[in-house]
Amino acid sequence: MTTDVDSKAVTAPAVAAFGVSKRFPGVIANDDVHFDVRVGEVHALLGENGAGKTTLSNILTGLYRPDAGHLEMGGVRVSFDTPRDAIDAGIGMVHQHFRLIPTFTVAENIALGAPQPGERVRLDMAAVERRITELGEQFELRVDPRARIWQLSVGEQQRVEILKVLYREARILIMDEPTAVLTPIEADALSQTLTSLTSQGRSVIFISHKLGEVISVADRITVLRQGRSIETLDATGSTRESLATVMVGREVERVERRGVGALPGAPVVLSVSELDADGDRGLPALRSVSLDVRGGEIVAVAGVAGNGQRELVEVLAGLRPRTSGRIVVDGEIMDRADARHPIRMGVAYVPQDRLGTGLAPDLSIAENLVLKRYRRPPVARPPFLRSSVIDAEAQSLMEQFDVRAPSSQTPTRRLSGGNVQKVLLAREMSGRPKVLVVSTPTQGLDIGAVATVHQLLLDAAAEGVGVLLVSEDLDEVLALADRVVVMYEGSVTGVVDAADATVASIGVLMGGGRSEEVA
Amino acid sequence: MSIATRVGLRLEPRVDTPRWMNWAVPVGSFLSALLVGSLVLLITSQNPISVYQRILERGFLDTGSLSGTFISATPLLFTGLCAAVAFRVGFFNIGGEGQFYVGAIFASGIALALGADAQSWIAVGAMVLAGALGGAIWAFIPGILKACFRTNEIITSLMLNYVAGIGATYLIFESDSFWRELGGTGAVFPKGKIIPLSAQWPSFELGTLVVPFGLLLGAIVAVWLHTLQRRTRFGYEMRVVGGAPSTARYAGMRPARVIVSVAMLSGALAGLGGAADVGNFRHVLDPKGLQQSGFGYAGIVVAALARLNPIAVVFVAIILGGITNAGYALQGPDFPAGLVGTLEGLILFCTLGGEVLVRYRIVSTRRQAVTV
Amino acid sequence: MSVNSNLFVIIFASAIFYGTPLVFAAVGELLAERSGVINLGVEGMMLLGAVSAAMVAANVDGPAALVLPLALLAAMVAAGLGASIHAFLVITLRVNQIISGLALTIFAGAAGLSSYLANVWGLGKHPALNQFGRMDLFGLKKFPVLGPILFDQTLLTYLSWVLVVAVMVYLFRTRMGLHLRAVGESPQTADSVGISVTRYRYGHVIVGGMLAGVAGACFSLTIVPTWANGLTAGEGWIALALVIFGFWRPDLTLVGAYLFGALSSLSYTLQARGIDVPTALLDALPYVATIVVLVIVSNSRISRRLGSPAALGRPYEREER
Amino acid sequence: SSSKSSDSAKPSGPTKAAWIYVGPINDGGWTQTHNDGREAAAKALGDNLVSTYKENVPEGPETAQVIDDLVKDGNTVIFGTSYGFKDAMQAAAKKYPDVKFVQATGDDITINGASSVSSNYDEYWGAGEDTLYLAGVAAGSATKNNVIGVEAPFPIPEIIRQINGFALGAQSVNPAATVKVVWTKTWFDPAAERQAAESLVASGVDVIFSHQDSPTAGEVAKANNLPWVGYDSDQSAAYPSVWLTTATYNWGPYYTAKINSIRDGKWQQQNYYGTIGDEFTTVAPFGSLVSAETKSTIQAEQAKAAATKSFGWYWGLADREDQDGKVQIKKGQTLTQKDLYTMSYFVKGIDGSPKG
Ligand SMILES: Nc1ncnc2c1ncn2[C@@H]1O[C@H](COP(=O)(O)OP(=O)(O)OP(=O)(O)O)[C@@H](O)[C@H]1O
Ligand SMILES: Nc1ncnc2c1ncn2[C@@H]1O[C@H](COP(=O)(O)OP(=O)(O)OP(=O)(O)O)[C@@H](O)[C@H]1O
Ligand SMILES: [Mg+2]
Ligand SMILES: [Mg+2]
Repeated sequence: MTTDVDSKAVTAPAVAAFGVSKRFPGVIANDDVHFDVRVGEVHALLGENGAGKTTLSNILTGLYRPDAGHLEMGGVRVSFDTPRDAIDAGIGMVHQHFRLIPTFTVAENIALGAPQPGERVRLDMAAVERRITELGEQFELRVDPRARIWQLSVGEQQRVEILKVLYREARILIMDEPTAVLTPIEADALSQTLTSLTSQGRSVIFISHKLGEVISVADRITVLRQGRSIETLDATGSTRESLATVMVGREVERVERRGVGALPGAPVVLSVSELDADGDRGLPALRSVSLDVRGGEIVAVAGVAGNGQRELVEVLAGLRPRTSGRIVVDGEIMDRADARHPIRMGVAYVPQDRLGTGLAPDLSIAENLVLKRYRRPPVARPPFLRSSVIDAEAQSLMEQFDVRAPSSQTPTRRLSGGNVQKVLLAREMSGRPKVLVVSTPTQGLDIGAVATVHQLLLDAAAEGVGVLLVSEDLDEVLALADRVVVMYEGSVTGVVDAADATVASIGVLMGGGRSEEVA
Repeated sequence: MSIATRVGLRLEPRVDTPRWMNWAVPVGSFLSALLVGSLVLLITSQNPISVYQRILERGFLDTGSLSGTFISATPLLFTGLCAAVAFRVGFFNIGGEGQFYVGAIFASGIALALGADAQSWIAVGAMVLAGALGGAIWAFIPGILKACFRTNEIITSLMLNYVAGIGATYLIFESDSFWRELGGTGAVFPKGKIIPLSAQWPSFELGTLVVPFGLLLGAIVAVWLHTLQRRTRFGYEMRVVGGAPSTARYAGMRPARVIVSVAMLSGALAGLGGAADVGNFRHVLDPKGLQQSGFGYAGIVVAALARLNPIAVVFVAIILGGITNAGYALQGPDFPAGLVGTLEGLILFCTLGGEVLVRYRIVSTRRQAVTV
Repeated sequence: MSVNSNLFVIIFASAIFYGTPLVFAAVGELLAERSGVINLGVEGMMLLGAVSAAMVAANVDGPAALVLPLALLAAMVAAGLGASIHAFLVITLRVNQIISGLALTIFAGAAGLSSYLANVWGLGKHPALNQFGRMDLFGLKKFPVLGPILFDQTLLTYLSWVLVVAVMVYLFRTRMGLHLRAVGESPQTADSVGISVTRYRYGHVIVGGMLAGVAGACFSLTIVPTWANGLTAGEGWIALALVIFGFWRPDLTLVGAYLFGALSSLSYTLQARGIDVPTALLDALPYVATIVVLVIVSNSRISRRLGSPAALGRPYEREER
Repeated sequence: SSSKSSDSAKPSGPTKAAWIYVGPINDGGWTQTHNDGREAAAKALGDNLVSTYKENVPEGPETAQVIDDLVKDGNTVIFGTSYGFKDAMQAAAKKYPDVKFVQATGDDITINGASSVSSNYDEYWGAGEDTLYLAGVAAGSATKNNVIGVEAPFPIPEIIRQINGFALGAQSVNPAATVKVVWTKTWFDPAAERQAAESLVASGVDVIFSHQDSPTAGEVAKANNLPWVGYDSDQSAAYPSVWLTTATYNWGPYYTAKINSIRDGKWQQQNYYGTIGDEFTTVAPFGSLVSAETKSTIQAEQAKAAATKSFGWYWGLADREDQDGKVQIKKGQTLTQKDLYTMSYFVKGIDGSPKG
């Protein structure tokens, strides 16, 4: 393998795919994909949900075997039967869903499967830890090698993933949506890391849905659409618009907040005052949180993940007990910690973990659509369920919310991310809620799906529903919200009107600054 | 560098299962089990044809055979339903055995307590309820432990089988309990009191065929269970809780409550089997006989073969009952009893393996492997 | 020695003696479970091991030093074969692990293959000619109190200690052990770093089965010591409970095995001393105690950190979602 | 014993007879000895007998199915060898009047009279307590500290009377001997049987009597170098150094005679209780520990027993008190079979509860 850095253009591509195809039952995930990554470049893969980016990465790392086509590294044809082969060839991947073992330490995770010179049998943890510290210094990726993964923040976990790849001395790093779960600050740090990697002659394959980020980080961009490689472009000279068009194959409407907000005199549909609650580890996670949402208003809760947003929505959904405080929904006091109570009071909730918490993946779309209404007529004629009603409602909801699936009997497990989110929203809206609580509704969705989801939220607000939007994506927050509530370490550090807010001003509050400092 | 074409087989998940596979696969795997069985029989110098013929005759076709098969099938039907309903929600109740015993204890107890003067339908009805209650109570323990403390139900329900067995033995062998017959031959060998005639469950005669009330009851319960699972709110809750517990909580269901209810339902079914055992066949609490039979464990096999479908459990129980019944006809000086169990195990393995075909397609992978 | 200190010694020594097969079986199951595979076929595999060992012991003439290792080997091979059926069904064909394991016990169990083989081989008529007898290791038996407890045991017991230490080292001090734990916690992760999930699972399920075979051999070569139908009398199930009891750690599992060994003879010991306790309660004690301990264990704080391997019971397929 | 003649015709071809076993034929105990008896009968009867068996048959509804099958196969004599088969055997006797049903350890004729069962059904068993009395003599002579340990399955009259017989035998040569009883609560569980024997040894007994099927107690005896008495099977070859003797049953001759009588058209409904006199119950070969003196004592007693042509010559040798000191058997009294079948007390000198 080549290690020459100097002559990027001359040397053969670090890795290249020729006519790679891969089919899964019912879909062609990769269809005759061609692309090449030069030594020392950041090469972005762009495409809608399901375009085949992850599949292609998994082929490059030996997890999947292509049905057709082949790979070359440094101009030499290679074939990976197992991930081992790809690792040995110098390819490493940071997966979209981290491949880390929560109960293991950082060092154990990194040592996993990696050869240790001279130590075939014995596990020399001290040596591993030393090497991790070294690498951390070198690439500015510092983590405590002895910490357990579950104790780390998402950003730290990602550092571990990158260290894992570097520890194996990978020449080619594949990062599948590395920034999807990072805060802006962490995302910045990551792009620093990328720079230091490429400057050492490593190549990076970078997958993201965030077009601006792609343009700023990547050298070249390959766009995938429905499994096919459409085009490879230089990042310089590309714009969001041009990329989006290539990606989707048509112009994508950009959703803009109409800037109306709550109608004057609209009632407060959700009022939270002095709310305290504990987190999973038994420590206080919410401290005296107060906020109001009025009918027709979109209130965003912004903040770096882990500052109490999750606990807040869980308390509102009745999934977490509060230690003190008051919640009033449309004039009615919510006094029981029990998920049924808020549902009955008209609080709809779209959780962040869509398939794990929001849906029963093995049940059909139709059955999932009645998940919150199965107890009462017309869905139920106790003790029976009326399958005719369930199916008829499913048909009309799927039409109304543009859910694309083979039939209403398809298990939700088989749906794409965007359609999963649409099913969830369809169900929550069909309950005619007074309040809609949504948590990171567009995470991992492509621009088309994002637009649809945003439109649905706006539609809900237009119908007079009070929307509480929890998001880490400040652009999204600013585009949709009427007011922004910023949380830091479990407290509200400020409430600002979206019209007056900027990414910078909210950023300060997210870092723990007080609203006085902003003003 | 070398280029080689490797051809292999791979399992690929099915997108849709064609309807015909639902019956073709069980039948197919059963046939392949017979084939594997033939090999084993040939190795052990038996004639497969005559063995299978004998199974068919003695299990199903000869006059009276089916009646005998129904006797073996009845307890298997109940313990099969017990396992099927629990496994569906991921509650691995291995305790059908003990719940069966407790059902038998309760049912015989109530029959004895009501005495000879009770009206027959009251006595039988009371036994059904008592048996179900007994089983439900016994299954409540692993259920509540799992719901409250996340204690592994496989182990707790299994341990309770032993405890129930010891309890039943205590009642008859080691104490002067209410269940024990102390007079007559009871003074010679410990035995239970025979339940009064009025409490003995009827059997219905259709020509030469004798259908025990217990079997009918089991079939009715199976249909009821099917409806419960497919058509009711509770069935819906069971499916959600079984597949996605945190979604269930999110939707306002109470997973712990559902798990405990299903555990008790499952136990009640096994307990009903114990009641049928006493009411229809044994007419007495017989700890030794109960423990020899191992109906609870066999029920798990029935449920597995029926792919946890209550209606299918009825048929599988009858087929397995027939094989068990015919198994006794087969064994003897040149056909060791262990061979019967071995064949049953093989059938089970083949059927389990065959089920893979319902979920996966076998595709051949033909690809060019290039090695550097 | 006074009768009372004698009693103490006897209880502990017998706890170890009767706990030994449980140690083998439970540590074997532990290895399989650490790889993410539950095998409820322990009882069946033990019986396969027991019958094969008894066959060798009954039919091979020669010095004990030759016959006994051969018998152990036969036990391991037979039980290993049984385990590989389970492995094939659950790893390759992805059959439900609970059901497949039960099927294995039915297939190999007291009314199945083990009984058939014993019948064909005509076993069970005489005590094994070659047995693992008690061995005074390095003359340590003379050591007061601990000597007769620890060092008046059979070679199998000493081997079980070696096994426990070896598996401890293997699990927590070697690369393969780390990989094994990773496979049981997250096969996706293990696979992505080039660890062969399938190979680890097959390997450990089969080795686990082999150890169950040794456990069975403990019965037919030491405790009984001949073939008797269903001679393991449900100990295989206890071994399964011990794995949970021991938090999937060999050392704690050994403690559990000895505790169970002690409890199971308590009823006889008290009866023999004329102590009047309702024996039905005593008989139920080991089982009730197992439940109580499991409840305490599963409810305690530690179980969150030392809990079951996260992927336990779940089949793994690379291209499956 | 009561008897009733029946009028079955003499068969021309071979007789088809079947045995139903509760355990496997190689259980090393009860079932195995019955199967040995079956084989002995087959040998003795040659072409006149076609025999079969069913092993591992559960007691309950399954028993009836097995019998149905056997009758279908043309068997005309069926031996049930476990008490738990009795109800099914009696029911089958009513259902199949042309088939003879012969039930081991049955008690209905003894307790309820022959009229309580149909005439093609009868029962057989033997006075094992008598041979155990003789084994008790060996044990009583062997003990040095006068404590003999007994392990036995369940506290039921059959076993209680056998332990009583054993204890009286021991006391007949060693009045100071006491017998300590531990119940194993299992008919067959080798590991548990071994644990029970060990707990007896630990409590200080120096002779073991194991009223269990498996020979694991012999292992304990051997390890501790203590003399032991087994039950139902001769273990002298396996444990020559510690074996004393035991009671065994001669099923073979009984089965042969029974089938012959049926072939000859002389079926007699019997309530057979075999004795030392008709060599149904025998004392197993002695181990090397039994002294010549003890042997001759035993042989003398054996001759005395044979001469009585009945069972239980020893019960009335003295006033027999139970554990509470109540006289249960008066000196000179002879016990009936019914007395024996319902004996539920331990005689004095036994340490342990007859209630479990
Ligand atoms: N293991 C699998 N089994 C079946 N279908 C799969 C599997 N993996 C991917 N697919 C399908 O293949 C297509 C491509 O999926 P892939 O995950 O590669 O898309 P992607 O571009 O990474 O999308 P996203 O942006 O949502 O991550 C999709 O239709 C997906 O549903
Ligand atoms: N060409 C386009 N036409 C219509 N809408 C677009 C277009 N490009 C982007 N958008 C919309 O703009 C919003 C932000 O776009 P995008 O996801 O590309 O953000 P980004 O460039 O990654 O920036 P950030 O990471 O800050 O969100 C999304 O809602 C997306 O749908
Ligand atoms: Mg992807
Ligand atoms: Mg964006």
